[in-house]
Amino acid sequence: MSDLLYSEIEEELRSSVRDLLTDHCPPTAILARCEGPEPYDLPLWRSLAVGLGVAGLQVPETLGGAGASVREVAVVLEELGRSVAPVPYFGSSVLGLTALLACEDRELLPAVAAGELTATLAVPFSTAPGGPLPAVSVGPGGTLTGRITSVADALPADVLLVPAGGGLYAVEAATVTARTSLDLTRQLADVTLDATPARQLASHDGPVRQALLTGAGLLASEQLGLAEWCLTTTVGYLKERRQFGRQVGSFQALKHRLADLWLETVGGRAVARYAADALATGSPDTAIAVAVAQAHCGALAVRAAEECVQLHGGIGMTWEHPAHLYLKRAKADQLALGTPGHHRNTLAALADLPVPLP
Amino acid sequence: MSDLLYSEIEEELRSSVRDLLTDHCPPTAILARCEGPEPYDLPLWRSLAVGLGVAGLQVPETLGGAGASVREVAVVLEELGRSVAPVPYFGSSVLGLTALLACEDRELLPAVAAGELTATLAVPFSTAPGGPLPAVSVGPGGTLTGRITSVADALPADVLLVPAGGGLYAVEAATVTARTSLDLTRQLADVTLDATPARQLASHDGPVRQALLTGAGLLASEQLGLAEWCLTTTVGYLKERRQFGRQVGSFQALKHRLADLWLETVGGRAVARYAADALATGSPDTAIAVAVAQAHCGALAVRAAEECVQLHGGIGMTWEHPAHLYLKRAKADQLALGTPGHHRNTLAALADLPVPLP
Amino acid sequence: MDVLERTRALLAEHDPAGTDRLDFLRARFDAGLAWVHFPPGLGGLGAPRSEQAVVDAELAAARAPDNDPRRIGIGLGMAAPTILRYGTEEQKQRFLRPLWTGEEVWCQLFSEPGAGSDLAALGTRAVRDGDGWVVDGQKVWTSIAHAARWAILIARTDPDLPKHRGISYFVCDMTDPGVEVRPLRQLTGEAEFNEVFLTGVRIPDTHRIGAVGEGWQVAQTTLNNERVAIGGQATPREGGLIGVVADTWRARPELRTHELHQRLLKGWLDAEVIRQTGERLRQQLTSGQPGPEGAAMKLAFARLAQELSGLEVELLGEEGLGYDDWTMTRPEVVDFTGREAGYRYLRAKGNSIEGGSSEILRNVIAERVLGLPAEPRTDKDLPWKELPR
Amino acid sequence: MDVLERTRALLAEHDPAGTDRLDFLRARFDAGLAWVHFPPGLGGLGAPRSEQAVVDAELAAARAPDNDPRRIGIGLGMAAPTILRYGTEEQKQRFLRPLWTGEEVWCQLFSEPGAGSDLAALGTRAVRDGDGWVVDGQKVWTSIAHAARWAILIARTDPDLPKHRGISYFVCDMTDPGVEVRPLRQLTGEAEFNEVFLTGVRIPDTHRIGAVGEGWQVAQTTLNNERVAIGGQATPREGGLIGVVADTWRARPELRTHELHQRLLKGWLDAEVIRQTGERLRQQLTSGQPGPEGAAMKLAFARLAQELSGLEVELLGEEGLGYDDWTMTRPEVVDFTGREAGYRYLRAKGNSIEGGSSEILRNVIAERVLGLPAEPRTDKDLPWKELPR
Repeated sequence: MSDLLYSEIEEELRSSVRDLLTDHCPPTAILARCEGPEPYDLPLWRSLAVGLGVAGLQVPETLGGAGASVREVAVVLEELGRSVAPVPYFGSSVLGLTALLACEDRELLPAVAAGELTATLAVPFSTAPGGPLPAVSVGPGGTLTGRITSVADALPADVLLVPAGGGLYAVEAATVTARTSLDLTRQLADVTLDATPARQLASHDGPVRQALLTGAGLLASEQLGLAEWCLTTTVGYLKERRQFGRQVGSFQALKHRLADLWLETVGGRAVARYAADALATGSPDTAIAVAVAQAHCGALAVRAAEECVQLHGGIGMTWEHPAHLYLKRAKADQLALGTPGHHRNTLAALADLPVPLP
Repeated sequence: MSDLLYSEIEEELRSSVRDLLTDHCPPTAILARCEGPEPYDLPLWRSLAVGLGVAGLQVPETLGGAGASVREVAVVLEELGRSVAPVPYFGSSVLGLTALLACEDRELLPAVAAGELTATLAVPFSTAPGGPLPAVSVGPGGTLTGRITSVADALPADVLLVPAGGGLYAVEAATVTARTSLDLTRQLADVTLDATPARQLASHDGPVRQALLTGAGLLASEQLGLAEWCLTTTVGYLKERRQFGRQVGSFQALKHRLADLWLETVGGRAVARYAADALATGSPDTAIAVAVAQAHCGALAVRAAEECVQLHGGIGMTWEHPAHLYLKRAKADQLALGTPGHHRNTLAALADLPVPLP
Repeated sequence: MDVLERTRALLAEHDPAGTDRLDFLRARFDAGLAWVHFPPGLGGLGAPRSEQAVVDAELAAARAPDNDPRRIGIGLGMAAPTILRYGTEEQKQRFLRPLWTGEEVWCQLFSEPGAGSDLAALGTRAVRDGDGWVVDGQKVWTSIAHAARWAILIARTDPDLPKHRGISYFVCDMTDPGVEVRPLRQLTGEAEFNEVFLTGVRIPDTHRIGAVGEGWQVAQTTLNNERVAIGGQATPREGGLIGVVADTWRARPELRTHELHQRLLKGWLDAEVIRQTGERLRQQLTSGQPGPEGAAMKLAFARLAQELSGLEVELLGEEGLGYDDWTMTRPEVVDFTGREAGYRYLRAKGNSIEGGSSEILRNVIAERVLGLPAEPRTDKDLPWKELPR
Repeated sequence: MDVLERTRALLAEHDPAGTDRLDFLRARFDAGLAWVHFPPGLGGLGAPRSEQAVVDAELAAARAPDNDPRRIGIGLGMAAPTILRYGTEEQKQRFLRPLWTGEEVWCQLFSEPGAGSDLAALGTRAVRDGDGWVVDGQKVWTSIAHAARWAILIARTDPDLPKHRGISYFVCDMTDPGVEVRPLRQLTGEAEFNEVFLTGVRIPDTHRIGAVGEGWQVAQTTLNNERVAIGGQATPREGGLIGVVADTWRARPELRTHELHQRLLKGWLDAEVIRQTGERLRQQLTSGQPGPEGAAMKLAFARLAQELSGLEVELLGEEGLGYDDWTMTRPEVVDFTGREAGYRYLRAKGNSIEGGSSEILRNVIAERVLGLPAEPRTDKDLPWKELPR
């Protein structure tokens, strides 16, 4: 079986990412930013991508990256989930780079891997790995026309990777319009292409499919980090808060719920690690690993965030308390790249559990 | 909306049935009987059917019954569920009489309504109201040939009501073989017909379908009574049992679980009453009422019995403690006349919630 | 004359088409047709509660104006039954008529930042001062405070007594200069609730409800009625959230999957079980004093609302990723169906916190209904001022 | 010489085909290949626990006999680690070898009718008598007692101390005439467990494990190992109950419905999550001393087993109404897969009770892993004899 633990290098990477986020991304700053004109924290993104150099962890050094693997990407995602940081890492370093690495065209790769250019994959964020792609037509001279809704991390992107005509194209000059989003920390946008100039990167859908599968698998690590923040924060609050002359955390009904949540979180850590390792090693078990991880962690993050709000009582319902940022991210992540129900259903074919006949 | 309460007459009926069962059907007696040669308590059945006169509550007085309705039958079933009494009331007075009342042929009705003759419907107990019926062929001279497995209350029955050739037949001389059953208090049997003489009661499947629908709806009342026994017994035990220097029932995690179970039980009472009333009045909402009641109460009884075993700890796992009789009855009832899943699925058509296209 | 005849007489004397809304409502109150189970002279006839439906149906058919009950829900559902049970004759005469007509809106000053589930731990002080009281403290989770004329208030009048015994119950004038109302924004973006700061607020002793030190007992009536008000209305089949989700399901075949279908069927079933349970509860309620069953209904309702609203967002897929509007507003009523799925999802989270959290309600059921023993308590007999905080 | 070389040497000296089973097992023990992480001289080599897999694979390939580990699970999983940690050198030398070879079967005398979850409340007395102890009391839920040579036993040696401090830990000779074993029939029909009545049983002081009064601490090692033994084995994908249910699903298309399909997919998912969680736990366990994660695995396993066995009965429909056999037998091991669905359904109910109930395990996780405060306790410091019962 694969290595489900964290290496020393991975733990060091986690520390430096966590330190940066702790210092530069407190919940108050996120709240202050999310309704303003700049919902993304681009200085933070620069510090992370260029300063810490995590933009292209999984890209070979020869192509301008760090020569690690998506196991390390997953560690970064855990920390980003823990802080719900408004940076376009998922769009650029996960979806974007996975697609670019699967294209023969290497022109954009070094700049995106170095964090100098921010990319994203132009599909609705709800697109499942095997799901339908938006209808974008390829016109004369390779220009693109069409509309792609609810794209994650498109607002701060320098380049959009657009699936069209069965292939993949790079677009730099699309019209990108913000959409009011449930998730305040990863705001979606609509992309409009109207005979927009584009450059073909691949003539088949392999890169898109690979990006969606990798995205679904690694999103589990973000969801895990988010769930852990919710659990830790709730446990901390319940140790502090007193009602009926006792710490609220001494009430057995709450203790049992948190024990169950912890158990789910422990499971989440195992399956998120297994999926990251499968993706990193190209394991033949990757499709099952991704489905299992996303089905479990998609539900885990929502449950953890819902328990966090509930067990904080009234204070957890307020705008000032960060719990809602996690709830919104968790619920949006549950829809992203296929719902838990979708991923469970893919197990029907992958694990030979046939669908009933009509 | 229909009357969901109990009338004074219904409460009096409940008292007399409960008194009889308390006196003559303690758990020790059921346990002693269930592995012996007489798994049914026929003297008790006689006291109940003839002595108390509840065999034909819903049968008009002109036809030898008590002139009440299935609302009163439901009250008897609640008490029988509460005591898991090994009597063939469900087979004879619910399935049997419902079928007979729907036949034009009235010959058997008075004797069954009076408790002088015990009947049952010869279908597998797992048959859902709209489900397939066993293949029994009608031969020359109206004899029947076929095999019907897992029939409830066939062991003590004097007459079997056998669906065959699209109609319904009365059979007195079938071969009935006991089957080792999960439910120790309502043991099933296989019925073998080999050119067996039979008398036609109806030439269409109306009576069978009516019996199955009524059975499914009224079984909810048995399940309700069973769930209430489990809840009450568990609460009583947890008030007595001490661990860690406290009554175990003062532990909040258990209190919350029992509060949730109580809430489900309160719901069970409402839906079981609604179904009984709909069946009694021939309401146009009957199909939905039955599906809702059986979907809810089938799951309720199992959950209540499972919690009863769990919260009794080790003692609940022993053969000597009656909890297992309730667990086995509850699980068997869950399969009887359509599972909760089956009944929920019927709501797709009844409530216009269409099934997804393949 | 039965209630139907009285209603027809009211309509004959005050044609709704030609009568001012407020005049009509006052006339209805004076005719005893406001809440027929209230005593004569206080808007009622001492009739069974069930006869209200006859009045309401007849008036609705005649297109008579109503008192906008959702806006004045706290007055109708909580303040009124409490005043009726514990108020003096003068208090009943003074408060109930304008409360019912909606001329005077009521709000509730109970919860505090440090006293939520453990409401009896509250620290807002009311100090005797001549023929009245001076109140200082902070309240929270107060809906419609910014539009309210009066508040029901509980405050600590004796910190030397154990916490349940040193509380008294008052009517507080929200126009007093010491009352400051600040909007409290929620995770939905709205500020449906307020924080209320009380600084030297003067309350005449004639505005005390019940005896000094008996406020906790009086508040139980308010809280039991709150739970019934929330969970106890009659609803038709598919009333409420399930209707919204079922309609989306019917209208949008492209969204359907078997996984969602199974959850929808379960949600529909649960909604129907709760509906029938509520109906049975109403048939059982012959007296006006609701018991712990109200708590059960609220608990079931909160769970269902959260289940269904979560399902709805998932059903919508890409649309579920959006949100209609984060702008901060101060709505006077909660509008579950007038907004989009994301709002419902977030707002439903409050259902298991506000008006008694689901955890507290489970305690109530376990102890009051099932008779299970209370947990060991150390805070019940200590003087309030000595409690650990 | 590494463990593989040692294993090959063992096989070279003792050809499994031509060696008596017991002689082979003794030779394996003496070669340090029984449990390689045990110390040399006690069946081990002081090697990392992970190297055991190398030995086992090599021996299995050579068709060497094993020690029937399921039958002697209590000895291997609970008694042995406890003796290793707390036993004297003489005790280790006396007990471990025949324990491992299976020559001497062990059972566990811990639970009592009045001390289940609250094991520390146990009332079985051990009274000092010369160079030994005399034990009187009743134990329950003892598997394989009727075949056992030895038992690990906890008994109260000082009723004047608080309950956790007056307990000592012994090895009890099951052939002592004061030991009476009675079968205890379970809801499955089987008597897999026993009640054990102890009447004037003499135990030499040399059979005490750990200091007098430290029995509770010693028992923690036993119990933590019990939980790991239950939840900690490596399983292949679809190992265990899910494989049985999935095979039925594949073989019986006529039983399939969408409702059952959704539950099956969820069960398959959960089984795979637990499998990967167990694998990660094993990768983390570098020392031999398991922590509370074992509790977590047992909790998850019990829930899954109950979910899947309930589903299996429903999936089978009419067949689920039957039962294979109610005859009372006294099996030495639990055979989940060798019997029918109804048996699995009933037997799985015990998974959340035996060896630490799921409720106790949740307390353990909440307090020891999450650091949540303990509930108020009144029984911890009182002398045992003064506790309310």
